[in-house]
Amino acid sequence: MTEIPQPHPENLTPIDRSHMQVSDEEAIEIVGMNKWFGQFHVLRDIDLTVYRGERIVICGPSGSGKSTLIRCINALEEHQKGKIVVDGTELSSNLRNIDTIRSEVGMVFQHFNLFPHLTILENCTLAPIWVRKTPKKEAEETAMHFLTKVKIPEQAHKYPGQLSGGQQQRVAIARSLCMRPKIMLFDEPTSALDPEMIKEVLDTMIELAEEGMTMLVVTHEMGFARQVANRVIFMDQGQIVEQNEPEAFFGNPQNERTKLFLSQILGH
Amino acid sequence: MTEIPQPHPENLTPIDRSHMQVSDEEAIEIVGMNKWFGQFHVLRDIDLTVYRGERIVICGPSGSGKSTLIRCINALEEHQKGKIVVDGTELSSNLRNIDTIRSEVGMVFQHFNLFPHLTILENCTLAPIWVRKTPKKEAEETAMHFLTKVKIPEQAHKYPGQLSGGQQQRVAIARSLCMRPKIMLFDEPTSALDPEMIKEVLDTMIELAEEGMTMLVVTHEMGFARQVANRVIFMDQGQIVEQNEPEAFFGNPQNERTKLFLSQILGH
Amino acid sequence: ATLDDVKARGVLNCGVNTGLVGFAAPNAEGEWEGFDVAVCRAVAAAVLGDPSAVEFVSLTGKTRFTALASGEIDMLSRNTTWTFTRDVDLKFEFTGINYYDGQGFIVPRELGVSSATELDGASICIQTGTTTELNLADYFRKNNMEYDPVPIETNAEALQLYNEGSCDAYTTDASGLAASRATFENPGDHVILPEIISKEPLGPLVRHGDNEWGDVVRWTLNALIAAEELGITSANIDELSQGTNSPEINRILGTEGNLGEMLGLDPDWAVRAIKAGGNYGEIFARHIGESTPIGLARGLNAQWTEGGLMYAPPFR
Amino acid sequence: MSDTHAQAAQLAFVRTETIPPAPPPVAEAGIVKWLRENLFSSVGNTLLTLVSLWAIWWVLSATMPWIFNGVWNADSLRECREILDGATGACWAVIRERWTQLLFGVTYPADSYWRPTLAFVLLFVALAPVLFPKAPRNLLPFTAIYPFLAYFLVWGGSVWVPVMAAAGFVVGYLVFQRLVAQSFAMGFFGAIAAALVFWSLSGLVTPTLTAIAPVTLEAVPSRDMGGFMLNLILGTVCVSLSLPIGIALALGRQSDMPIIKWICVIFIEFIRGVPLITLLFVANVVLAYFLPPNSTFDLILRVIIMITMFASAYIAEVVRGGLAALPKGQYEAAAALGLDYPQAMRLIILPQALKISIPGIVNVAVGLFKDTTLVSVIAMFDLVGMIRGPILASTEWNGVYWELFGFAAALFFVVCYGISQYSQWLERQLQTERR
Amino acid sequence: MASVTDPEPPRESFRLSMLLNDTRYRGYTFQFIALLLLILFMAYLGWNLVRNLVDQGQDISFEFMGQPASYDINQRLIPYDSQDTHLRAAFVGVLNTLLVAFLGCVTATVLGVLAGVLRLSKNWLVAKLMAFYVEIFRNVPVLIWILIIFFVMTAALPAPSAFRGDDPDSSMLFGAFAFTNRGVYVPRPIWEAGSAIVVAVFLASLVAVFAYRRYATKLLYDTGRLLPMGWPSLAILIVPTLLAFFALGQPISLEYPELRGFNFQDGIQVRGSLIALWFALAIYTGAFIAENVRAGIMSVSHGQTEAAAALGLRPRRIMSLVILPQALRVVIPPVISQYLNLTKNSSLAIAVGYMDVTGTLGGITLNQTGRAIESVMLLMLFYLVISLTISAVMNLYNNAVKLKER
Ligand SMILES: Nc1ncnc2c1ncn2[C@@H]1O[C@H](COP(=O)(O)OP(=O)(O)OP(=O)(O)O)[C@@H](O)[C@H]1O
Ligand SMILES: Nc1ncnc2c1ncn2[C@@H]1O[C@H](COP(=O)(O)OP(=O)(O)OP(=O)(O)O)[C@@H](O)[C@H]1O
Ligand SMILES: [Mg+2]
Ligand SMILES: [Mg+2]
Repeated sequence: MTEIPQPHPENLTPIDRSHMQVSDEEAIEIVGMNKWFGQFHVLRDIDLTVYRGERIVICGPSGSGKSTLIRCINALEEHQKGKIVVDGTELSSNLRNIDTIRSEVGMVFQHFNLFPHLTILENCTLAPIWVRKTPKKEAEETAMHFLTKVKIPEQAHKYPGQLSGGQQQRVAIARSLCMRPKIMLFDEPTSALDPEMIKEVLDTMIELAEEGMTMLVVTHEMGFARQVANRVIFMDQGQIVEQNEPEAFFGNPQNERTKLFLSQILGH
Repeated sequence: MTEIPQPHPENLTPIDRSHMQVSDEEAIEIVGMNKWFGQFHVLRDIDLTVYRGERIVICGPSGSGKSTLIRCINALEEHQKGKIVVDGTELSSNLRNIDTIRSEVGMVFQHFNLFPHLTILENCTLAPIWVRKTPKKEAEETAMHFLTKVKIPEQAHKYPGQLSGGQQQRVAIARSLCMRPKIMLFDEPTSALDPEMIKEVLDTMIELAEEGMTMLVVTHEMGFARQVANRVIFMDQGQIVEQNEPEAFFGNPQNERTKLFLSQILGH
Repeated sequence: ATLDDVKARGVLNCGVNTGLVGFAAPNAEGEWEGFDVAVCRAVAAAVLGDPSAVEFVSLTGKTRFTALASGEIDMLSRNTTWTFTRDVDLKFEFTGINYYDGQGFIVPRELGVSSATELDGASICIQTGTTTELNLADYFRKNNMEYDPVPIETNAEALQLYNEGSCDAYTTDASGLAASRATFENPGDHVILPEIISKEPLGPLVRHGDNEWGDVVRWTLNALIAAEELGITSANIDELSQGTNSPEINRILGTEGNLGEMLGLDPDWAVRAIKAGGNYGEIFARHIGESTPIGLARGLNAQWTEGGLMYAPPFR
Repeated sequence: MSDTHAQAAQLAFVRTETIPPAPPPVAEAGIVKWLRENLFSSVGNTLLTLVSLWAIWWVLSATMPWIFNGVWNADSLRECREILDGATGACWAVIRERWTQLLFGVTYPADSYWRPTLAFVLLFVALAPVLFPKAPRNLLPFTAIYPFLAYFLVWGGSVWVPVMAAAGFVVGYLVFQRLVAQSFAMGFFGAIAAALVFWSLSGLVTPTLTAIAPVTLEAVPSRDMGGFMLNLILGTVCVSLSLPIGIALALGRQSDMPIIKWICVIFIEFIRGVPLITLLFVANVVLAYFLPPNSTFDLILRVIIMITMFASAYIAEVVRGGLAALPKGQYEAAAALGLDYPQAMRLIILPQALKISIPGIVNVAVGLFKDTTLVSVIAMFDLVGMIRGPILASTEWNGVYWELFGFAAALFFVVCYGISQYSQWLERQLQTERR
Repeated sequence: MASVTDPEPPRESFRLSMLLNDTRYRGYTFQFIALLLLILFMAYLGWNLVRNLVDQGQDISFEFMGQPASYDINQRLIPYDSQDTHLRAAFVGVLNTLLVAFLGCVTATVLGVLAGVLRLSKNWLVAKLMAFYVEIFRNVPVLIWILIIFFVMTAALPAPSAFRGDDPDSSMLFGAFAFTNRGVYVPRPIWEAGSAIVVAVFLASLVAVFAYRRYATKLLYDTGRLLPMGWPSLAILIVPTLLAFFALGQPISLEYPELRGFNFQDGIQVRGSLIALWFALAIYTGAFIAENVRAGIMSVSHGQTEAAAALGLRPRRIMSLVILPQALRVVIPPVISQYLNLTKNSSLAIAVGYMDVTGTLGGITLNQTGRAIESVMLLMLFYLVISLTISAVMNLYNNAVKLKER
């Protein structure tokens, strides 16, 4: 039971790490951050600095606060104590700051959350037009560019309901990219997908990583973590329990809880 | 693509095969069975003999008739042609025969189908009390016995809605066992579960297998099949296309469709 | 002031019954006609010069007073009984009486009842929301009799119940009884009992406190009554309004004196009012008189000179 | 273990050729089978069938001769009875004679009947793009114009009044477009202010315009609306007015600002807690006290105000259901993309929530449409009021109940059943879409 | 997981500019504006009211409620005559409202459940017939139904005079029930000495039925033996009461209605207006309840039936142990709001002259006193109290039966 099985990255597309350089500018800085849901202490004293260009994978058992952490970063949840600085802007309850941060940070959800009443193209141009005030024409060109990038330009005029899960998730990624964010957050982007479709989404994310995007990814896809991440963070009970680079993390986890978790997740 | 990846059973609890002997008494005998839904021919000329103590895994693409096959066995669906004999009783539209067969055969569904308005304990004692006319006290003892076996005795007084999916599925297994069936049917028992919970349910099923229960399991968990089954059946378009013992089935599938299916299912 | 409002608007808003044949009901063409309606038209003719410049607002017993109080209508001409509380407490001003009525009963002849005192224990249909309900309660209480009131919303439905035998008697103002009997299949099968159990002086009313407008309505009605007394009819009015040797006629018709000016109207006001539908007697005869299906005798409503109570104050 | 292998190996099996699908075995087919399965499958069922057959026969035998033996040509009930001469039969003549009154009331000018009729027909054209997802989109501008057109047709008067009213909306919209970029609140209130200014100014020019280009229809005051037309007017006007109010109330009730939430909750629960008839009493006898002295709101307007309040409370509840049915992820995705609250509501949440709510809204509309008959209780001459008032009070037709109420019931049934069938169709449509 | 002793989240100091920009304070700004607008609007209405009242020389006062009503009410559940106050008249009306609402709800439930279940019947004809009933009644205004039923009754049933004479046109059913167009006259029970015992026995056997059923269940639980339920229950309910009744010399007798004077006397009169209102409301609301019942039964997923069947339960037991308990949770809340609708619709009593609270307080009292604001206010208050009570009950029920979730 203590011997940890290894993730198998071999099935993912081989990766070119040449662009994936980490600068020493800080993209996100979290200091002593705490969050409560009512009386329930979800996040405890989180300290985390993400540098530009980093690809961070966050894992941990269900309920450990992974989602809450990344949702705090773009103010979908409010934190109560500590400091979060995103791209130089400190997150406070000031609306202006929140707006600034949200337009720098893209987010991809587990359940895609595409807008079902809009076409794929409209999904992608909505925010650029209304938030960035981009002219429609330009917004559509950008959208087509990113849709091409995620390999579904031909679906632009369909509705989300007509696409498969994997395609929908790729649209969701494209939609975020259309806002030209500096940082991308992913909250279990593949866990609502059928096994056949996971790969196409991971491939898209890998491509993104190769281009040097700063990424925070909550995922249980350990193959992906191993291949792409330059840091893996393990959370449990609202705390960052262990962080390390993937080789070390998978090869030689330090914490008991990490070991237990890895053995379960890489199990069946 | 033609090289078939292998299922990895190593993560499942190691198994003691000592009890798992197959006798040569017939538990189920299906001969030339056919079934139609309206004009649609779902099951075509099914011939299958299951011996007491056998663990059979049925797999196949979606819509191939797996569910329908096992639902025919306990008369949840009526077949129109051919013969099904369960534990010596032939399935006919005679109500008494149906009753006899249903009390010999337990069934576990994909979506648990626990009764949400009853506690776990009441779920387990309902049928023994009203069908088997077991005194309540005795029924509760039996129920606690099986709940202990599936490792959730402490949840006995909660309601299904308060349990996790894995726990609910284990309750569903316990509920079936409380009727002391001779044969258990499983229809994709783990496919509605989150990854972390699959293992706990599979472990329960393995334990059952070790005790020598006759089991028919529709599942895509190939690790489980490899470890537990003594026969794997592949269905497609309402027919049994291939059956073999797991080693041979996975190692050297004969039929093209089987190969294709296995490569997809064991993919990423 | 209401008078100015009406002139400015060019239309008189007049509240009438929702449908009581002879008094106020739309005919098959959808035009309102009837005894109460004629008063409205006379006022409209006097003030606006056009008897058809009236917007009729049909009102139930319940809504009539609020409609008047709130200014939705300028005057109410809807067989409304002049009572102390309505005048004093509800703050309205009755501007005269155009019909002296009293509450009576109608019963089928086959019942063999000839007096209201024999109605002990009867079911009595009654249109709810009127003073009749109170009179009925008082009458039976006074005579120590039991009865079973069957209240119903509209006159038509009350009659239906009465005709089907759901009640033994129907009570309402005697004028209404006569009007209703006229619509029966066999009017002769029904008797109106001799007892009149209440005084029901009916007349138009306006809001309290606007005396100028009250005067206009009051004297328009009086002009109609006086016209009958003085023999002014729609037939001879054109001729008479050239001038006569009767000073009072001249004063009414505006050829002498300045009564119209005092009212805030022009001298011809009464001429137009009378031309609109004739004098009081003509109006009565056309809508509810003996030659109509309703067939009411003048009775109390005859001129004082003929033994009735119609007595217009002098125009001077 | 070895024996397991041995046995399984024995059973090893590969199918090389596929069995083609075959038709199902022929059970006894046709009508006999259907009858047996659906009507006479057991003793109890047979009994039920027989009882039902008897009930159907009983009802039909009582009504059919009456209906089909009816008299169509007569001038009064008496004449009907003479013609029938003791036989059972309806006196349909009343419907023939009072047909226009039943539909348009007593006082609507007869030579203008085509106007409300045309407005009614156009209503379907206007509603089509809203109600049928597949209807041509380019009808939408017509939908926007329709309210003004319908007003002009039904009420008449100078065409410039509705034109100016519409222009006010256009001005408001243009201002909104201009200002919304800065902030929604600014756009919203700016638009309202602009429209108000425009309307007050247009009040001055309308008479001039009318004098220059006198495009007018005979003006008909609201008081002259009656009959089934009044029911339809009240129904459509109140439902359409109550939609925006209902949506605002629903959003207010969902809000996390306690005061706003409680204002909405109290309003909604108060309105839903009292019968419509008491609200009509309010319109009838109380509302006047709360309006500035001497303001003469006519009754139909007061009734529209109260019914609109009534309907908006119910619609608010329906829309709230629609809002609640949206997954939280939609709100979050909108927020994560940087949309602010008004944008998220307008672009993402409401379009979806309203779509889900359409069947519910249609149900409210049907209920409300039926409830418009209640205005007869406060002496308005809607269809029921016409019957109970002028027609039954008339000498000729006093006593014709069945025919008139039967006619009214049939009219309402056709409309309401039609609408509810539509709503069910839509619900099915939405269900398949969601899948 | 998290210990409760963790420090509370800290607070930050307040700056004025936060009123518009800060997510935490923006809300207060909006609410303040909303409240201000509301207060202004209310003040405007109030000011108009005051001015109107002053202009018309009126006031608001509830004194009139203490004055004699001076009208009669034909159906009184408590003693009342025309000298009693308006308040008492209103109260008579309230009781009449509650009476018709109660009768209506009971009947509507019976009709609705029957129609709802039958609509799911496998019998095609019955299912179609019930669908027909539901559609016809749902889609025509209840006011029209009330009027139709009322006029049907007055037109179709004989007047009491038809019962008169040696060879009457109509006669009473069993000599005990008279169906007339004034209503239905039924015998009135007369309670003599000893009747209390019979009633007591009856109540006791009611309790006994429940006891028996409990015992039967317990026996099943203890020993696995299942006693029959239906016939024994019925027997326990009826037999002791009958025995007591005859043993005590028939202490309860019936007073039959009898035609004397203009009307039937004695007995109990169920007025035509009550019957019309009652049936119209019941049939109309029943159609809605039928839909709720149908939806409730269909809401229980097919998987539940299958799971129960797979456990070997028979169809009847599946219905009573698995489907019904779950369907009821779904059915009862909408049915309760149908009750609420029925109660509110009972205010249409006025159309047939049934003297409910809308007919007394909101009708004659309002008319005779002209106190519109006060009367309508009291009327609304009454209905509001009723509906708040019903919703409170519904919430209690919902909370009680809510399925336990995580
Ligand atoms: N809105 C909320 N209100 C109260 N508690 C919440 C809320 N959202 C999450 N929680 C609780 O906070 C804890 C952390 O939740 P979170 O969703 O961040 O976990 P997670 O690590 O993402 O889990 P998973 O892998 O299941 O997504 C959980 O115990 C959850 O129940
Ligand atoms: N009640 C039914 N009526 C008509 N067709 C049905 C019914 N149930 C199943 N079918 C059809 O029968 C075929 C076989 O269904 P079945 O559920 O047995 O497939 P399966 O192999 O279990 O698929 P899955 O892996 O998706 O569960 C499918 O095409 C399905 O659409
Ligand atoms: Mg999460
Ligand atoms: Mg299946």
